[in-house]
Amino acid sequence: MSDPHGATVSPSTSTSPQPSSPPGVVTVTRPAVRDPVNYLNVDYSWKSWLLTVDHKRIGILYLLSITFFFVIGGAAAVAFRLELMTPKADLFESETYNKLFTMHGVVMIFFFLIPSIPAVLGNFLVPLMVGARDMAFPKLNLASWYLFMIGGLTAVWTMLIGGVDTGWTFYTPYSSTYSNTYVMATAVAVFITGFSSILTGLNIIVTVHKLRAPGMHWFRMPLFIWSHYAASLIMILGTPVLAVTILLVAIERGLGIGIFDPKLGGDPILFQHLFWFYSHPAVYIMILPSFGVISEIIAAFSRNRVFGYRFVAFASLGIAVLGFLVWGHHMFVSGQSAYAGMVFSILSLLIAVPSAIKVFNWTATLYRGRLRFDTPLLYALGFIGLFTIGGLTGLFLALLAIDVHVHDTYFIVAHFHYIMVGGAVMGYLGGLHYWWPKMTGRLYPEGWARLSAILVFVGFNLTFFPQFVLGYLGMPRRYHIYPPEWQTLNVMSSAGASILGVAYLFPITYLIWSLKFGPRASANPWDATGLEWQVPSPPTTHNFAVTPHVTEDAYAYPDSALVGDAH
Amino acid sequence: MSAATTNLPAPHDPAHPPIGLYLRIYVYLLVLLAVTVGAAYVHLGPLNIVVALVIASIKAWLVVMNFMHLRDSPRLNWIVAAGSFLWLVILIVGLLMDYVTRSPGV
Amino acid sequence: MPTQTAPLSATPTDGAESDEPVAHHFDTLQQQQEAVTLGMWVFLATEIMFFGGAFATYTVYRREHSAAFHAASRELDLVLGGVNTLVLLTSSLTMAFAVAAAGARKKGLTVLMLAATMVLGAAFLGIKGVEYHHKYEHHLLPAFGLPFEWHDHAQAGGAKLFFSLYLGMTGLHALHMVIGIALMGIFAVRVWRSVDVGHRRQGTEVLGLYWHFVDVVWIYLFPLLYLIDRS
Amino acid sequence: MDNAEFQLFPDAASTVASRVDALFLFMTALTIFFTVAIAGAILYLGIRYRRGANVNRAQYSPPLWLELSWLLTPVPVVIFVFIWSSQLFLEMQRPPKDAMEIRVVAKQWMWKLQHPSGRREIDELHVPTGRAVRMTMISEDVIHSFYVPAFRIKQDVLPGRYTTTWFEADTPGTYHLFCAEYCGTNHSRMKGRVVVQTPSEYEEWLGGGRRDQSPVVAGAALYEQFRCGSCHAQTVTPLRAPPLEGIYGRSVKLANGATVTADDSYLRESITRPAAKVVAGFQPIMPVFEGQISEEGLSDLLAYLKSLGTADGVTADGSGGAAEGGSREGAKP
Repeated sequence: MSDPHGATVSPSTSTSPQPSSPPGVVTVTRPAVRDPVNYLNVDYSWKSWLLTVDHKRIGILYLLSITFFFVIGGAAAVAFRLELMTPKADLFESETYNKLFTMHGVVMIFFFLIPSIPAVLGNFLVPLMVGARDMAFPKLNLASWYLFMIGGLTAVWTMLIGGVDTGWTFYTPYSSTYSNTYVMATAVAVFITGFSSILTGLNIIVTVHKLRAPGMHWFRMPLFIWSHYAASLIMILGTPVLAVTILLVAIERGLGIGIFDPKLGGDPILFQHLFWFYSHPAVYIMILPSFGVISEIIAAFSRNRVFGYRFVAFASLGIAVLGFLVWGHHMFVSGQSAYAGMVFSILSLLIAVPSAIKVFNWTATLYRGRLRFDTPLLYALGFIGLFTIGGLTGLFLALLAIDVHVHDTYFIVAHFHYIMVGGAVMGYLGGLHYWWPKMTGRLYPEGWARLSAILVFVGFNLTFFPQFVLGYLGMPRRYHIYPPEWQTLNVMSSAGASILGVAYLFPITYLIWSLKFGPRASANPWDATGLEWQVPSPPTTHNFAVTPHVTEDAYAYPDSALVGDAH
Repeated sequence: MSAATTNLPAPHDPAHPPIGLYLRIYVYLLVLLAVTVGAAYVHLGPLNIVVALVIASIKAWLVVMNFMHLRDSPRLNWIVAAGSFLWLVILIVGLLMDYVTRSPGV
Repeated sequence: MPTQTAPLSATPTDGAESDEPVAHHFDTLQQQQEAVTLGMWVFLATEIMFFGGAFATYTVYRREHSAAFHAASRELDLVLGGVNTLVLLTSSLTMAFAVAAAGARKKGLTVLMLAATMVLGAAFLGIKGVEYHHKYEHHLLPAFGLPFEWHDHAQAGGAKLFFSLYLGMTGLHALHMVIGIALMGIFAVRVWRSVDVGHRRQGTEVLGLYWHFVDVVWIYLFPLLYLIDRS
Repeated sequence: MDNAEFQLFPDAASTVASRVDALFLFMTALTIFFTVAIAGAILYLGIRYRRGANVNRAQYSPPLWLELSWLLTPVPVVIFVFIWSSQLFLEMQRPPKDAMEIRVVAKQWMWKLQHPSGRREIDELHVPTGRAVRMTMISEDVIHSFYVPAFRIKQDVLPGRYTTTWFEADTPGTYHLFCAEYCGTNHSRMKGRVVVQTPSEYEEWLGGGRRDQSPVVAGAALYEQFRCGSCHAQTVTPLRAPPLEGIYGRSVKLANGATVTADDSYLRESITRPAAKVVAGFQPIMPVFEGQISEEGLSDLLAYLKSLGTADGVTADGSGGAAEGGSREGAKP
């Protein structure tokens, strides 16, 4: 499958060169001249990158951009974890501390986690996996990256000129009236990025519906596709509500139009409702794609069909739909009606059902498998453990009586980091390692990668487990001055964060190293199933020289012990 | 190459656009506009809003079905249209669930 | 169902620019048309949720401040609002004609109908501007720190919320109209220059979907804002 | 808790604390059970089915009952804990009728508290053991949140609307009071102490210190100052405004046909924005007091209104009962 013909057409024609470009774009890879033509070496010009409509190149652009934002958000975290080592305000003043955690939240959520898997791995892999030559709307795809960059750079710019201190939740009336920081500019940044997310979701949905290869019917699709489809539903149905809410805050602040202003009889809780209508499902935008990655990895490294394929597939859709019905569990002590709270409580608890299905099925997929403990599997198994803890502690928060005590404490901080970092980021790193040979044509150094996977797991737990204890003790979030009896636990957490920080630097280093020195990857280094492994590594610009014909279910490993499905 | 594209009705025949239908729909819309304005002058109490929304929904239905050709569209487009409307209902019902049950003492 | 195909000879990027109707990554024209139409409907779903956030806000506040909303609604100019509804409905008709004309490969008629739609859209915006100006003169424009005066001092808060929502919702709607008119202008030129207007049918159809959607939003906005209580 | 010793579990000083802890510990046990089970299964399967191990890998088709059992197992568990937690929550939401009322005004970045006797405190709250205490809270600016970890209670404090929470302390001591909702620059300095005392110590404390005017007296003075009585009195003919005797806690029929209970938030709104919910049979002629009376002043006025009798006919002494919507018709002439 290394047929290079047909991929020789440059995606760009003759337009004037772009004046500027993000740093580091051309450092991606420079394969030797003798390489067969692929999507990376087909054209080295700046223009060919900045005007590309190739979904794989756009995925790479996203990869570089979100790594940049991850480093920024991570630096903020390192800074405030240092501050939190002592119970007093010694390293930073309160203004600075508040801006740091806001920056961490805004950057990590809107500019790293939400685009992470869908925009990098999803962009790269969805067309490959369904057997298409590109996303349904290649130009919109590129536009989405530009919107993302405009939003992201606006956010970075606001941080450079003074920052914003509202927290990533922008609660009114603090954000609309009282804060003296750059709320407007940040709101605009988030608003713009929202449209980038909408366009990505739209593209994935239409691609899955209309561009599947012949024979690729719904129950032959890899679970990666199912979970991206579910996440895309949330992106298109939830994100617009965030956009209009942020817009209302912005016009309230900027134009003096009162929407949530309590002085007019407006209701600040209404803002919270609208905000969480998006922002709770947004958690599933982060975690659902990760579910998809984990399904792929576990199947490939146990050489088994995924246990209960249909249940896992429908669980993704179930989570996406249920996720829209539970936003009020962020507001149990907000002054929301107690009866509404009870409805939101039981609906939130029910999310345990599809989540449990996934965890049980992944674990069962190991049964009678042929397990190879390479780095992606290490990340995937770590994911299952951390997601289990994160999910079960979510039940605590869905229970009204416990949530009254732990709401807005470090307990909730620990919980959502178990989901977002222990879940989404572990999945992202696992997926990045798994598909790295496909994306770059190079193999990463396995020993270093395993070491860093273990370090991430250990560092993560050391950072966030003490926060569960702190939270139940009652330490409120967004506090940097705290009672001295909680110092030990905070120091433990900061120590863990330093391990985690170093562990994250490892992959950044050796993955870049591998671009030049890593061994060449074959088309299918893991001997995995899936259309993406049937094209060369890296693929050619148009993916498939001949449209593939799909005749088998996903994960049809010839020696799979698990057969059939529970239907 | 999609598995889902077969056996769908072709969009309305482009060679013979239903001009007459469009004009008829247009007249209906104008009549409904007059009706909704008129209804606003009748005191119906809380029913005013219901009447206004029903008329607006009929108008929207006429536009969506005929001008936007949903009538001749694949079922998937129906699902998208209905689904987005359903999601809006979820948002509004969820919000009202809080507001109508807010009461003192609890 | 199409099977083995490899239309890689097509220019990769230029499906819309050139008169070659099928982009490189689609196999058939029908597939492309379905994908584009579906894409537009999905986009409109996001638009429904976008306006939906504002409609939800409206619902809650109308319930909480019903007396003020009733009184404030009467201050809106029903004649201008009604005429504007008429104008917008008419523009939807001309838009439908434009789609029909493109389908029948009548270039002149397509451009004419697009132009008529644009003129009607501009008329709508003009009338809207007049309304905004009236509100400004009557100190009912609660923005930019302008003075806001409400005859019933006791209901000033609720009335201000109503006019804030009025301004916000009609403003968002007007913004969508401006975008629609701009897109239509660009598109009309393309139609005019195209060799075979049939290749623009798809584009006209999608543009029409957007325009009709904007019309549907107004169909709801009009009674909710202007017709709360006229009895 | 004044020392800097290492802590693993929080102090418990209210009647609900141990009950919340019981639910928490049950959930913790559940979490440990499932986490250990999953981790154990992964370890066992991982070792047993490692590549190269010589084990049975015959084909296996997952039976449907297995999937269904995974689907259904969590359901009874979540329903059980839901019922447990919701019962407890509703109790935590409903203050007993005889609760003593403490009024709280939060602002950036301090807590202002007032006892029924009138004694005021800032960032410090003294309460007796063995007596239910209801907090009626409002904010002057942004959203704050009243949080006492040792009591396991938390409630957001909103601008423009009263929220309430309650507790009954049972262990004397000094405990943390935090603002839990991010409220701006000095959020992490918006904290204080809750001092739980025995009833006799509390009485002694209440008697000492500076004498503040009781809220009822202060409210009566404001009532005079703003000449509320010139309309709101039964002696005025024709009746221009609803008489306020016994208004507190009553059901009030509104001009638009709806019915509301005259609780703190409704009465406050009717002072600041009178036209929002006009009582049936009256014209919206009352002037707006938005911004003219401080939150403390409004609080005093409400205490005074409450002293004019409640729906239950009990004259409240500042420790008035919970607002129970009575069945009597509103203040119609």
